[in-house]
Amino acid sequence: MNRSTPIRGIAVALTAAAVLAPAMPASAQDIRIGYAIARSGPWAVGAQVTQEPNYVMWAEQVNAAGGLNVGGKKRKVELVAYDDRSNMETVVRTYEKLMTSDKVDLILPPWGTGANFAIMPLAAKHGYPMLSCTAAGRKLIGMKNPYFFALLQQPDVIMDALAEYMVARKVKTAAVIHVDELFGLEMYTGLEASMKRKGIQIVEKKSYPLGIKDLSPVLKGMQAKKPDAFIGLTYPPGTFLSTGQSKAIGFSPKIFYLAVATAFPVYRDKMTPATVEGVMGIGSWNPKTGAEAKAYFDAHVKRWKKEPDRWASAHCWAGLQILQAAVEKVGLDRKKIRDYIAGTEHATIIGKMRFKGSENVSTPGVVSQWQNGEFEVVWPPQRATSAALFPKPDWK
Amino acid sequence: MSLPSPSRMRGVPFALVLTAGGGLVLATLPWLLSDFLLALALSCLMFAALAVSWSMFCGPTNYLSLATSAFFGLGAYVTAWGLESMPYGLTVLVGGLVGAAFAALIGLAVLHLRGAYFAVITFGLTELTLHSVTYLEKTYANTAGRIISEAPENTVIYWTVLAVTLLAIATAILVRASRLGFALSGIGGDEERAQTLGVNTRRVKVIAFSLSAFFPGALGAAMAVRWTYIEPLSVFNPFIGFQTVLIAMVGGAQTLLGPIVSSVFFSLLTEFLRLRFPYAFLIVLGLLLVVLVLYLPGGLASLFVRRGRQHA
Amino acid sequence: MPEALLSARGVSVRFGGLTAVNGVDLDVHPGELVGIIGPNGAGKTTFFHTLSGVLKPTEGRLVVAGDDLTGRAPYVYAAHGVARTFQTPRVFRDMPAADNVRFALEFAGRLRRHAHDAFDDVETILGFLGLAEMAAVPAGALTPARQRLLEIGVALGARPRVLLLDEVAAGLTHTEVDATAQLIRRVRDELGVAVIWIEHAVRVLMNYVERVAVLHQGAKIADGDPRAVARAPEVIEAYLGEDGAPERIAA
Amino acid sequence: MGFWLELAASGLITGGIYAVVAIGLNLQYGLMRIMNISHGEFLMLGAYLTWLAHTTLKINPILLLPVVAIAMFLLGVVVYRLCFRRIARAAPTVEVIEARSLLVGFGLMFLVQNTVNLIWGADLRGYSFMAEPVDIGGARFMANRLLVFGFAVAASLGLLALLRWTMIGKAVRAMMQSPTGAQLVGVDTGTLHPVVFGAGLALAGVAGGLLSMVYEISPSMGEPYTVTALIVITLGGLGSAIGSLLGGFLLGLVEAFGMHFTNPSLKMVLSYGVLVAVLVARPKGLFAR
Repeated sequence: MNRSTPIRGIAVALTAAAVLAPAMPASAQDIRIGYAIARSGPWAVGAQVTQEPNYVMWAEQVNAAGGLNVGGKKRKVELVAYDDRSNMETVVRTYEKLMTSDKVDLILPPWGTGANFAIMPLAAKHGYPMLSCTAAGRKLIGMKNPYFFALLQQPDVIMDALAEYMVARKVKTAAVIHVDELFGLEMYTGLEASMKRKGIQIVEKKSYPLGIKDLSPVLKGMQAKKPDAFIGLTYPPGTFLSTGQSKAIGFSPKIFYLAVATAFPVYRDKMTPATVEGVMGIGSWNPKTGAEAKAYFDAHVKRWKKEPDRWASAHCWAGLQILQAAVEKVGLDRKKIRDYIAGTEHATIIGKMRFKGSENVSTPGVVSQWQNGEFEVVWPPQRATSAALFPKPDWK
Repeated sequence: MSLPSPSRMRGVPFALVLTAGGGLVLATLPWLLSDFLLALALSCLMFAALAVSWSMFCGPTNYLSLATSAFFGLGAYVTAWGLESMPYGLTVLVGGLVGAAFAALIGLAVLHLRGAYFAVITFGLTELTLHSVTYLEKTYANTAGRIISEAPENTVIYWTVLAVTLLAIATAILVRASRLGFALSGIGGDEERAQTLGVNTRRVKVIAFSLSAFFPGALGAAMAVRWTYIEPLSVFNPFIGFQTVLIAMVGGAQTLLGPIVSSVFFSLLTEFLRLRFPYAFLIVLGLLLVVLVLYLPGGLASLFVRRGRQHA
Repeated sequence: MPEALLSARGVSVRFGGLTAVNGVDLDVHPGELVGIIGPNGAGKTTFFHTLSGVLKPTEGRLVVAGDDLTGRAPYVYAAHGVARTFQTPRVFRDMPAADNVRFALEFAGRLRRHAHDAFDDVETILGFLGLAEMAAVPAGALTPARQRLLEIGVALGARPRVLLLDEVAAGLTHTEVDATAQLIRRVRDELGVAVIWIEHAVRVLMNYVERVAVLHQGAKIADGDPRAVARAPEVIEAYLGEDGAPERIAA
Repeated sequence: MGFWLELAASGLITGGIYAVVAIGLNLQYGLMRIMNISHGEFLMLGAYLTWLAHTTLKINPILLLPVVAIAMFLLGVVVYRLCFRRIARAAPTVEVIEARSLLVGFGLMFLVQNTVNLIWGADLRGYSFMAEPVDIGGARFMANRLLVFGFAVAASLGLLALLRWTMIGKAVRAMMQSPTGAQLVGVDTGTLHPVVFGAGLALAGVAGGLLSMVYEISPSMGEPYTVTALIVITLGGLGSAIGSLLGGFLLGLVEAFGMHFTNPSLKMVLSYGVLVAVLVARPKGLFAR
């Protein structure tokens, strides 16, 4: 097997570090950055696509460049990383260890909204800034935790962008499905409000639980209503399922939009580029959005032999960029880092970014679309990397 | 539970005193341990209480219940729903009572099933509860999870869980000595025979099942505050139930000490392996489990309890 | 005659299309020692199951000590003083012999005291059966014959008013059978309980019981004095189908 | 095809998928009382083998299924030898076999899932195969789903025939009713057990291979399938070859019609509701004799 997979790559890199560690004790000069993330269990699917490969690659790049510049001195980064086994109690316990026993200098966040919620009180109590790239929801923002920063666009912002695009295309009706999870509910609430404002009619709305294996009756019902747009506020299984089954029944409205995992390269690979041609979804970037993005993309492909996803991966990278800039600017005083993050406009791979409270208020909602095997940004126009295919071509 | 008969009461006062003494020692841990070690102790206590209460019913009767997660999750939701209007201690009590009441309800419906069918139906009921709560929350509260904003201190959580654990152990000691426990082992031996000897087996089973469900309910309510965000998938996580069964059976569900030793053993071992070998640790754990079951079929308890077997 | 302690009226049991017990009437009075015999498949054990509540009769009524218990659970029968043994001993294998007896004493047995109870505690019962030495041995580790005795001990622990014995002599040697029969008589004499005793080995039974009922193809074909029953032509005919029947009846 | 017919067809096809997931476990649990809770993990392994061979060697996945079956069968024999033989021999009662095999199953679950995780990573994987719609009487279904459905029916009927009419089937059924009795009449349980266990694993592997055509795969995909399999075989009745097919159909139909008459959010509530209701009313499953 000549396949370098992230887990294995990370395993080799970190095991080597662990084995060497006793012989060569981490220099007191190293900056220790801790995190717990899912390497096993159901959360690992997302965590190992979007998050941990970026953490590891970032640390490698920083160290290859001699380390982080703290007060004029280059200091290397040492990652203190644990598996959280996709278990909430383990997440909390591990961050307690990182913050109070290991006394790491900084932390990186765990994967997912729930786990980020769970460690927010710890972050505030022990004063560790969190730059979270896989946590979305107004409820998180509403906690008003001074140490918490959400890098992803919020659901209502994402939905507003979609609504604007629909208005621009004079789309009048939409059928919606959403997953019964916090994400799906918040997205739907945002969508409903946006649609109302823009005068777009939701002709049918259905929700479904995780673990569904057949959506064709639902999709058929929607097909019969002939909506202009189909909007699926889905998690990965629903994203794959509704694509395949819509294709099977020939449900191909002018706009076909899906949420989580649409931006994953595996979505294109599993469904084939021809099939996903014209499918829209949440995105933020792609290698064409800028030189920095291209460099990141190439480095990721080189390091992990796979492409990063076109949504949260870049947000994750942006978070690491912000952290790096903060440390190099104000040193390792975490209060100062927090203030720096909160008060500065940051230059990142996905553009300028500024926080208001916990919210990233700079990155707009983005609509992307698969075209010829690339997830092109098609809305808003000033960020677009390609013109939108409208209406969506029939399934192939 | 009626009063134990004198002969079986032998050793009970000693065991209770030992439990109380151990409890006092453990109660000082918050002053001795770091936050992380305290959290680890908390996890040991939680699984000890879960495994002991599981064994309380399932040990003597040979039932295999996978409903622990359901009781735990309901308890957690009592906290999620009630913490704003109730003090923490009260939610723990109510959580336990809700767990017990739910167990009594489902016990009436499903305790006539045995073997794999009972295991599957208790699992099914847990999932049914999970998805019903999800559905109700979504439909009536338009939410998928709840936030606990005012969590008590870690030490308070620790002492609460310790109290629940001690209560579980004390209850297990008393049940084993009581007529209830005697009836349960008769049911485990031959249920119909126990009936012909005057045991209202249905009532006994429902009472014991319900009693044993108080503790996971209370623990769910006590532990929920550690997670800030309560969602059905994490508090009704079937792995809580699986792990409980695993710990209790590997320890030896027929014994009292087995599940306690096993929960400490497994919590510490898992944590050690997880921290020391961040990648392969679950593989090691899996191997270890297989080897343990194959070569120590009597459970960990068989290492320190030698059961004399005479033959006539 | 005083009112019957246990009374079965028109008891039938059907499994699907098969009628195992067909309209059987039986009255047993305090202190009576009644035998039930019948060829293989006559429905003896099935009928017995209905008497202890283990099986609900398809038709008919069961009255114990004046209370109609038809359709009630076995523990209700036990509470009314019906105690039984099973054909293959059903002791609690993991419990010591003493605990087996104690179990009966603590549940069914604690509801009643006999006027002059000779079987007050575990030690007496085990001693009576010659099992005193085995008190601490797990029941499953006893020999089959001892398990059979223990099974009787367990039933005694329930302090019965009616004792149902299901083939307690099966598989025993002649001497053991005689000893067991003596024992049963003593129980009856000392406690004044009614005993209903099923046996396939008819000869033994005939010598000890005062009354015998014969089941054939689920129906009762005779009921009365053993000697008279043994001569009844329908009984002989019923047994003719069986190997070695003549000598087994000719007691 | 009329609306109702189409809905029923859709439910039946999903039911066929459920049945495919269940057949292997039904063999192991129903016939041998080995509660192999790592069933879903072996299914996942079958899916990974198929995916790997297809994406690297570009072999038609259908042609790979027999290869996967043989590989998994051999693996099953080894796993049985190493893990379950001791349990089957040493355990005094069926309950003990169930309980201990459950624990060993947990161990295997950790082992297999995390080995795959370590080798191929936690990422979602997938490939496209037979993802074209097929027209049946005016209704359109995905070809790969129909393939799974066809396999479910064929495998169940094949198994039924095998158990009913062949010598090996008679031996297996004898073993199921009474292990010691079977030995007395000359059935060699020492050979039969590993074969049946291996066949169970082979069926799990083939099911995984088939599912990899329909759904995306990941190392953590197994557990939900184990659950589905357990539900289906308890609904149908343990050890009944046709029971798991009908159990799968029942589940698929209940979901399709239930979701139509209520709403899709209730899907999980419906399927577990059916399970609980059936078991309470018929404690041995719907099709048990």
